[in-house]
Amino acid sequence: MNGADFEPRIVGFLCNWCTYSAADTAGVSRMEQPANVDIIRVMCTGRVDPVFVLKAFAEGADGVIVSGCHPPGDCHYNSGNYKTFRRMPLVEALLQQYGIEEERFHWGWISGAEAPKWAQLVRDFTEQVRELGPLNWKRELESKED
Amino acid sequence: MKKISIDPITRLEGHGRIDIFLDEEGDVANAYLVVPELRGFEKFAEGRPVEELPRITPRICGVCPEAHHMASAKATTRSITSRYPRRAKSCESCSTLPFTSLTTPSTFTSSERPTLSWGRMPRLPSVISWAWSTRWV
Amino acid sequence: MPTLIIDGQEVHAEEGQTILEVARENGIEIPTLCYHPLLEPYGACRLCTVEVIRRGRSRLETSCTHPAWDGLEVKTRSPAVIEARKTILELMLSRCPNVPVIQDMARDYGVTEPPFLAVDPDEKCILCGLCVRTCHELVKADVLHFSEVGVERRVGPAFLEKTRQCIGCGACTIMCPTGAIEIVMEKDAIYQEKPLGPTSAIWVPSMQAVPRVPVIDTDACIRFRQDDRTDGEIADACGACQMLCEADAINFDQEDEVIELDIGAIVVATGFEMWDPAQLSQYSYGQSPNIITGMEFERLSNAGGTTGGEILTAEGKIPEKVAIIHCVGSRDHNAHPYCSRICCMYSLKQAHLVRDKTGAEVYEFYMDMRSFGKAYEEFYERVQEENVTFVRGRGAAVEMLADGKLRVTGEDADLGRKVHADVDMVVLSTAIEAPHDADRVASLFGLGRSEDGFFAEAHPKMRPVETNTEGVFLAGTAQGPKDVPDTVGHAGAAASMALALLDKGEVVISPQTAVVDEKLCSACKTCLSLCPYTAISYIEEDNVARVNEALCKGCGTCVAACPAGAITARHFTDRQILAQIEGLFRVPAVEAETETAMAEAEGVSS
Amino acid sequence: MAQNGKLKLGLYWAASCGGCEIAIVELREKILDLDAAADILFWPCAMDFKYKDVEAMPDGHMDVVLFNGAIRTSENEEMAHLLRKKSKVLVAFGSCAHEGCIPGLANLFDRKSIFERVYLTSQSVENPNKYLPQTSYQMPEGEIDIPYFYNTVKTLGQVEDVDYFVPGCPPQAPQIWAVVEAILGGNLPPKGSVVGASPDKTVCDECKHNREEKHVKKFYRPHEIIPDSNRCLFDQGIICAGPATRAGCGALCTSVDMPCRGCYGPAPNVLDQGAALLSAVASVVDADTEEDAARIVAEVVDPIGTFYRFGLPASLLHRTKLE
Repeated sequence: MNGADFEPRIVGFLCNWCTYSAADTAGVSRMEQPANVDIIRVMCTGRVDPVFVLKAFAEGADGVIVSGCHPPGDCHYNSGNYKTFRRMPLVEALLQQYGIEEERFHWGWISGAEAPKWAQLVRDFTEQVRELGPLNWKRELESKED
Repeated sequence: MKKISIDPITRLEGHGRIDIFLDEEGDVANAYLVVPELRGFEKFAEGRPVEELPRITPRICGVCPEAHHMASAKATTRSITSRYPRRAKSCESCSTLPFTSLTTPSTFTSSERPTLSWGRMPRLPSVISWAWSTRWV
Repeated sequence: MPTLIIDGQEVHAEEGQTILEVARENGIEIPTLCYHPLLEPYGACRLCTVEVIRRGRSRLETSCTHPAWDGLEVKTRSPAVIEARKTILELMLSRCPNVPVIQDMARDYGVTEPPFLAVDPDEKCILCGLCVRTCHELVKADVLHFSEVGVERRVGPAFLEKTRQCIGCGACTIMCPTGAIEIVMEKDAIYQEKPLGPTSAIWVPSMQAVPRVPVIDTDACIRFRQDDRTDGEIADACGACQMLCEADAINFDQEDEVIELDIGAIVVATGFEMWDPAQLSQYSYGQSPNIITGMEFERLSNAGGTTGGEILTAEGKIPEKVAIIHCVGSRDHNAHPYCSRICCMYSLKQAHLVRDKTGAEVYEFYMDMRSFGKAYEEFYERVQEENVTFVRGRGAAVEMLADGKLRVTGEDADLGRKVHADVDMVVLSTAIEAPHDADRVASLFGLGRSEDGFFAEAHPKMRPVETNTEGVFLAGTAQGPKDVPDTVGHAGAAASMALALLDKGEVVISPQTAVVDEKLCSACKTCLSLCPYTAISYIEEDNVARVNEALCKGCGTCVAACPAGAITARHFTDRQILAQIEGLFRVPAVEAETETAMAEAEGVSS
Repeated sequence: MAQNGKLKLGLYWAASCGGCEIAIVELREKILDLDAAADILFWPCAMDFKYKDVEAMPDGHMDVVLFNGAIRTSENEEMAHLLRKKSKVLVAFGSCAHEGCIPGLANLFDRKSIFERVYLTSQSVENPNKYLPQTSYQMPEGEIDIPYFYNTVKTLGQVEDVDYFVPGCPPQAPQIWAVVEAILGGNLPPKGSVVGASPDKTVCDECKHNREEKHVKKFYRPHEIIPDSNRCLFDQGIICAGPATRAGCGALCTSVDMPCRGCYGPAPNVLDQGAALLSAVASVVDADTEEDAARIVAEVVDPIGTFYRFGLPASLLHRTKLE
């Protein structure tokens, strides 16, 4: 199921104020982007518990995006994104130890005014994950368990 | 050939089975001790921070965790430094004491068993240093 | 109450007054040089000599020292008095032939030429001791003394040596009747900090200050600095302002105090700071006194300023050519990328002022003329008509030429080539920026900051006055660069929103708040440092963390961090989000059924 | 219950170390009370019963089976199924059965690499013919078989329906006795509950160290710091699993200034103990730039070993990716 046949499933945790509104604008502005990213809106990336990322992979996501407001000053809640940039490097290290390629996990900043950047990220990330092929954690785990 | 399995062997720490093969006469032709258990500490200790080993290796055996704990604690200490405080050394030497206290009751109460020679008991200075260290540590 | 007769007029005196005081109170003029109402009389110059008749006996006395006793008769202009003063002035003029005040006085008494040849024709000191008394009694620095005796007698610091006791307060120069003392500027003098010249230690912040109350610069005031100047030896130095203030308004014991108020709304109007053009070396700011910022130009052209409003170069000359450079630090990726919005208009005004006051040629180096406000464009046109030379293009660099002129180099975008102007004065229209401690204010009030460093409004279009902290509003340049009309409008809006909030008496908050399940909380205190609104606090008596829902904005940071899973984000609970994730990867039942049905149907058909 | 009114009790160890058995012996004189209240029908470590005896029992014969040890081999799993069938109440006893425990760290590797390390490259092994375990082997006298060694360590709950979980490595004696009393008294909580531990709090609740607001500038490894016995270890930059670990042990480790390792498993409302601990640890890093934050969290050298020391098999991802 590699290459062109494979449609990656990507979960995006987006902050309500920046990247979610960028994604909204990208949609409203008819910017071209693949439909592989399923967005889960949170009020702030500071709300993104690492367990959400793990859960997404465990459920079968091929890639995960966490994106919010640019630090230092862009955060609607002042410093929610600070907690994100403290947590996510560790999540990244954890995922790598689990054997999940770092290309499958993206965290970063896209402000409400950067709709084209969001569309670009979706395009690039989808291709990046497509190249890696399916992760399919749950099924792989069951089939290779014994 | 007839096979008798003693499955599992009991009243000791660890998993085991004895497969006994009998020949036509009913005599034991051969017997095999089968150990059906493996957890792989040798492998998964790899990649752990060295100071974690004193808390990983005791799970090799829950009956004698002391021995594993002390072995890895000593190894860890020596891997980090060759100079360490006297008191730490005292703690190390008192480590056999709980083991001894675990076995000594049997040693002295069971008449069938040969008593342990004093040579295998902890040396007196260690006991003193242990007593000293527990009062102050 | 003593009653006495001065020049035939019956006058009443207070107990303890001197004749001079009584005379002056009653409008009778007696000349003095060494007298000052704040100081003890000394009777050195003897010009106040009057004829005092007591019990029929007439004597010449100095009126500044003689008590106004009851029953005295005083004559201030009797022939004996006039003769005595004339002699005094003759001697004085002989000592100091070139002091105008002595010359004037002497002329009044008919003395035009000094009878004796002066030892030193430049001598100005009459040894009246007014300065010594000022330094001793008023300033209490005790720097000035008389030294030597006889003809060698003179005034100066002990052993005539420089002393750190003297801070150059200048009180002696003000007091000296003959102008014999000058303040000499030294390189490290404190005045150097104030580039437009010395001021006293007590001043009104600006001509337009409201309220118009003077402030004391405690870093410069002798009274406040007495300890580090005099090693604490002198108590209550100076205090001249206190002695002189008729309203008794000066209180040296006043200190900053913290006043706690319970308030319902806050308007943050912390304003802006001027960007320091020394950060970009191409403008050579600080290297020549004739390169000044727009703000310094305002001070220069202000009628209350040091030049009385005259536009002069540092050399005191009227400039012939002036260059004004726009966008210094604004619209510049090496400084601030944003437009400071006010500079175009004040630069035009300053160009107009230069033209109006000096007639100098003015060059305006501008990138775009942003005259966007009401009547702004009309003003721009007017300044154009005043023959100001507008050069479209950034003024790129200022360099000092050997002849003292300043060369401004820039690109004329209209001509498409490099141009330069050699001028006498350069005015840099510097950017305005967020105050350097805006981050502290932001964390104090829980405000966000936009990329430019100014405080972030709740929404750039729809809610430009509110912030994300309920009840905190922004006014003026705290939110971003604004000119005066915009600031007034913004501030008015902030005030009315604050009033509306107070009038309503209640606040509406978002329901997306965090809540602690206190049963599950073990008070690990992980969450406490995370809340940007300090909405979580540790409750000692219950040994749990608790969220103040009035402060909580519902960002959910604490929820994600709580290692015990004790905090829930209302409307964004873990269960809700995890269910969303699960939902993404579960084939919906209906769809699955349809798929099975279709597969079956296919199986049947084939 | 048996006719004599005594509880029929079974105990079994799967992939375990025997520490849970010792923990029961730790009941000391109370073990006599246990003996008085219960007939023990199966306990390989202490009494001589064979698997055949268990197989011979009618289904649901034993009232309670305390099952410790993880599911490492096919034999472990078969025993789990067997004991489920023969018992009324199956209790996952101890950290291994509850969440995988230390042996669960083997989920960082697979069967092949473990076999290679243990049987081929280990310095204390001489195996010139490079024999590796095989599930069956033909000896001259006949066939000998051993169980199949799984790639992945599983918890009891992952292979069988479990009634109750008793956490801890090992479960503490007072907690065990509380469970025994609850069983004898018949007042057990709803099925699936964790018993023998605090129903709601975490280790911090029992820990005596003084906690403050946390701002961690550096993470210390034990040999880099002498901790202040009065201050919270986590506050001092020592990663302590206490905040993310269910209470019940009495904060044994922290009482001697060793950070909690998390053997009592996640707090009641937490899905994944490691993720919860990771989030808490990273959140309090005192860094205001991305570079500082990345530098400080990089001091956590072994994220899985740190955050999932006892619970990797029970975590959301269970194990590392298999090739």
